[in-house]
Amino acid sequence: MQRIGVFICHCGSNIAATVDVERVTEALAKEPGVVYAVNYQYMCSENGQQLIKNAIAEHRLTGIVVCSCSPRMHEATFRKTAEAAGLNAYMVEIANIREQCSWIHKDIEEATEKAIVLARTAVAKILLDKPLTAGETGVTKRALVIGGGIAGIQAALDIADAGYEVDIVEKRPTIGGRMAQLDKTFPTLDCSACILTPKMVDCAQSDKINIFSYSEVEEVKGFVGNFDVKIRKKARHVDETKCTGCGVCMASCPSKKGLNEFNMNLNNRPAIYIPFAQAIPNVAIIDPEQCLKLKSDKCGLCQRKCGVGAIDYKQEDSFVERKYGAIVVATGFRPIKLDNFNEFGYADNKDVVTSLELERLMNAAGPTKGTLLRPSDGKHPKVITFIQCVGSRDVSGCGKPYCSKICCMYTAKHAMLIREKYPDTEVHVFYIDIRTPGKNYDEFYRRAVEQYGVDYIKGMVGKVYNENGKLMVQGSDLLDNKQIVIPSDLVVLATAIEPDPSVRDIATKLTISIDTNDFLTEAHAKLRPVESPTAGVFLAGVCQGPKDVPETVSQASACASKVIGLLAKDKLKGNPCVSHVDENMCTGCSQCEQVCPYGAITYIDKEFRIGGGKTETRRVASVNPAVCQGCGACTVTCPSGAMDLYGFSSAQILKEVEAICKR
Amino acid sequence: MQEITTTHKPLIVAFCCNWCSYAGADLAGSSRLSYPAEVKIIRVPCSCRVNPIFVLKAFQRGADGVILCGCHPGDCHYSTGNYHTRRRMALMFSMLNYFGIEKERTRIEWVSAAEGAKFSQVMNDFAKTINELGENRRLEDLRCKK
Amino acid sequence: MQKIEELMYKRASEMLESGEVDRVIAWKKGETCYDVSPATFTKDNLEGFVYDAFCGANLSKYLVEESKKGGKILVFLKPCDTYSFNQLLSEHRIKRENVYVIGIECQGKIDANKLQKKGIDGILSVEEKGDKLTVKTLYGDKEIAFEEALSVKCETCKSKEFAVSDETIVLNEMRDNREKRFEAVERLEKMTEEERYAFWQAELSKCIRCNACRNVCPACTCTHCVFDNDKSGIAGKANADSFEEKLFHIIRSYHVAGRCTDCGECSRVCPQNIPLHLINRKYIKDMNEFYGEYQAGAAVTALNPIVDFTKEDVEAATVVGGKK
Amino acid sequence: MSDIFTVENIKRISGTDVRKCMKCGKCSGRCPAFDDMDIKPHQFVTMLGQGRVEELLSSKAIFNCLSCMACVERCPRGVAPANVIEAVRDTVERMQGGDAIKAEDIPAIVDELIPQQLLMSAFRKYKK
Repeated sequence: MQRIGVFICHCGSNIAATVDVERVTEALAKEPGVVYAVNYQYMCSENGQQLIKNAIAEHRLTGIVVCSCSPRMHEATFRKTAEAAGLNAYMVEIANIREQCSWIHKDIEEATEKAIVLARTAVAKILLDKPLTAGETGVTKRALVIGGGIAGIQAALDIADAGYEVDIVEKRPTIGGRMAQLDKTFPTLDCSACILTPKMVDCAQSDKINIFSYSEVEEVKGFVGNFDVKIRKKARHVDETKCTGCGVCMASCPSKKGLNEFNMNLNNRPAIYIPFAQAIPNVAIIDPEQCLKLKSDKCGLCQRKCGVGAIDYKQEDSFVERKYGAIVVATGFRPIKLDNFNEFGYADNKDVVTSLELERLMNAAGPTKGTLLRPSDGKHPKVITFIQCVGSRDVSGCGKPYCSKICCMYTAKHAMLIREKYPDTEVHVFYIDIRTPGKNYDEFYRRAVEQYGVDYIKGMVGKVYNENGKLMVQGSDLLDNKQIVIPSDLVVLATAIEPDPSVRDIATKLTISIDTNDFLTEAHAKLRPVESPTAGVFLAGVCQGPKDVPETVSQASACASKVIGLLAKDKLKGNPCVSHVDENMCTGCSQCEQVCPYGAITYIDKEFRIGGGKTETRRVASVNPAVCQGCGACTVTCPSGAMDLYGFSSAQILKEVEAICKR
Repeated sequence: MQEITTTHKPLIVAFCCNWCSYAGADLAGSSRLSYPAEVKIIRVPCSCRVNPIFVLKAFQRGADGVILCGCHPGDCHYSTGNYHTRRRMALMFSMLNYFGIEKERTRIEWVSAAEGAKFSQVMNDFAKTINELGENRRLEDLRCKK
Repeated sequence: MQKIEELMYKRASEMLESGEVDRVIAWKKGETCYDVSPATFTKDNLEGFVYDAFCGANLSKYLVEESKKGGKILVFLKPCDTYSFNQLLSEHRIKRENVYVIGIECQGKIDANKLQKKGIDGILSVEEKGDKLTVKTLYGDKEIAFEEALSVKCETCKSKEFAVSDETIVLNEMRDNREKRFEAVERLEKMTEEERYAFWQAELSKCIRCNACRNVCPACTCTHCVFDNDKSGIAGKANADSFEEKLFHIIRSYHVAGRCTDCGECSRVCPQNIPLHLINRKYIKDMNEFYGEYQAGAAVTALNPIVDFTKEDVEAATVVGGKK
Repeated sequence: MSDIFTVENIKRISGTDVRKCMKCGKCSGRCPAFDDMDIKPHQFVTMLGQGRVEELLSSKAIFNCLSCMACVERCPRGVAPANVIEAVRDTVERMQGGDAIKAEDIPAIVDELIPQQLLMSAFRKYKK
């Protein structure tokens, strides 16, 4: 039998002026289950709380109802009071008779009656309350970073710096990501490699960081603090532990037709290669599509030349299984495909290039060794036209509806660099709007115009066509209200960026959500921008939304601090108001699994006794209380009512409804 | 049967999600924005915790109107809860109306924690509507009206 | 149909004989020709195996219990039954590998009550001849348009395609009449609230709470139904008040919403002839209109609209109204 | 002024939402008849948005537009400048009198494949 105490607060005159607290006390004392009812000036005060504690002891109360202000205000206070008096913290219910009663009603009669109903409702609920204990789980003190671009590198370095182990999983043969492909970075024009490669080296040298290059996440199980991840190490046909990165194999390889992905396919590389000079790990890899040995069992030159015997043609994919406490997703981006934009002639003209291709064309380690030569004939372009917003801000279905954010700045950078290096070059930029918020960003763009004489034209290009070897760029000059044609030697498209397509698969494996543009959704757009809705999974870089290098680094460091905060805990205390399943009623239909936003529900085959000494194996739902956040979506989805929520059980809510409706 | 006279006092059950609408109701209170006392609030963690059974139960026990309040779509504390609510209740309310239950007796409103004024206005408006409709006779359980 | 029955019998006995399957779920003759019931047959006993115009029962639900017993089962499914089968698969209620499905021709099934209402009594047997139905009775042969004898669930037919099958036995093109599917629901929607209330009040007051609709429904496969569970707060064995008639049917239909394939078994078995399918069909119509066309059971992997959502979903106020 | 000359009517005929325009000028950048037009395609959209119907109705450009639909095809925002021009042209034509070709004369196959706006434009140009 429950023994309930009811404590009615005057809140000075806040409640007592409109609610006849004496009448409420009298009425509640008569409620079934209530053994004690009292009113007091300020229940939340030291004396008030002592009054509650004494009453709990004296009347052997099993639960307390406090009629006071909103539970959002003092529920936590009274839970602590109850706990201090030896009650379970969850044997406390609050009747909100201030915000939702005394403050909004003027008539004493009306307010008093309502206060009695609200108090009765709370009593009805508490009679079905059960003591709850928040579950505790341990934390694996290791983090996983998915993606080895600047976001992943920064997050890993920061986490390692705090003393925790970090694994980076990178699907390409080297870490470095998109930033490694850039020539210079705005707004300071630092050489990208000069600032990135030291960080890459730091990763390689840190005894806390472990890099799984050319690897992918195969499977993720578990939950915050306790993720079980299976990593697929793809066969690179080179033993990572033996290869010294000397490059002899590359020189000896007779197959040289592979497209150099690092240089945006602008030149070729051998079938065995190291992506670029500063690659981490500095280990060769064999492209099975190009390797003569792997394709037709002929050749085998590299194996013979390799001094350390690192080449292994028979190598197969292998798997590593590790435990992690937290996961950072930093899968990055790629430029969109331009198939829907025939008007810019990208497919038909070699001299129409994307901005990322231009980065390689201008880079000293690129296909032209840093001299700006156009791809078609290797000549210096004299007139270069940039087109901005190619595929960005496009709601027609051809491109992306969002602004890619980085294009205005990198186009200004490209224009500036070209004018500086080749002052005889004419540079035009077609723009719709110039968007340069950020420290020193607008100044940077203005420098391109004022100091370097870049010709910015307000308007969009309608088409690019080839006429006698010249690329004719036809577009609007809206300020002049003219249609103009600029005969150009090179056309650069500021191509929209999109999340790397691998993000879809990762999102599914981690049960985190993606928006209509495939960007990962943060837990709260304003207040939890680096957390995913799934506890223990964090987001860094462009996988969450378009951003430039400094922003990416900030977000990565923010992620790292969140991860460190999590890994620093020995135990994670959960919210005890979570879902639970009555296995006898569960039919295993999977509907609850489909509505759960956290992936907290899984299915297990379990044996049940069915009488007569027999058993049967049934598929039943199983809730992970460490992952469940207690929204209750599953409870309504479940047709048999097998799912219920602690603290807000169906029976309790039905009792509340009955109490409210009792006339 | 004895005709129930005009002394009938209407009753409205409001299910409010803890994170937005319940906080909105608190704000209405601290801003002293009144609404009729016949509105009684039940706190639920999320609007998606509200089972259609609860709605029917309220009517059975004598409620004259039931209103669900949740975070605005897109703002759900649990990210997707209110999207489920929106579907479930659109179908449920449509079904109740198909059974001939007055469509004005059920309502969903999205009220944020900052919209105290909206909360009060919604409740005033809903209470007015229910008052005009009068007693719920189509989903009543006479045993509960003794 | 005679021919189809022969082919079905042949396949059933072949597969039992060869040991490919251990049991067969099909229809069995009763005392009268229209008293056909679902039954499990084994190798030694195929007596009473029948397939004719009275075989309306949807056999897919029987697999839930039958497949627990182990062994492989052959089941005969009419096109509309295959959707229920698929839906049960997606809910993990049946193990696909334990079942061999033969899809069989269906020209619509008939209702003996309808014949009797037309004054045709003492029915001995029926024979389908195209659009006509010849009924042999104690009082001589009677002929009637096939359509007039159609059971309520077959008056509108959602599909003549097999959503799933391992093989099919189909000899003739199957008649299709899916256009009229939502006509009756629309008629109700066009009524005023008062009229609709009166309609359902009259229909549901007939409900004797026999639970036949629930027990036959392939979507109602809960181990313990909420209406039998005292803890649910809505348990009840009888309709003590007219409220409970509505509660039962509103909640039952809500619980199968998105999973109901519109097989019409509920209305077929209702001893009080309540048009229960019109409740389920309202949900289907609403879901189609609000969230796009969806047929439960058409694909095993599809997400049922009631567990799915989009950020742009319509508001209840827009589709139901109610705000003044 | 009667109803058919209102901004709303022209918007309705064009079936395009001029507020979606982000003023990039791609339509005019692509237009093959640009040089002959006194009011340019992008201006049609902007001016309609501003309600400057008088100027549009008296423009000569409505008869220079070839209805090649390039602007419609390339607009990144799903705005249809050619439809706006056609709507203005249509309004002007309605002020002047009846058509010589009847809608019934169009073969069914043409009706299916060709954009409605283009058909309408052909009515204007090849009548008389």
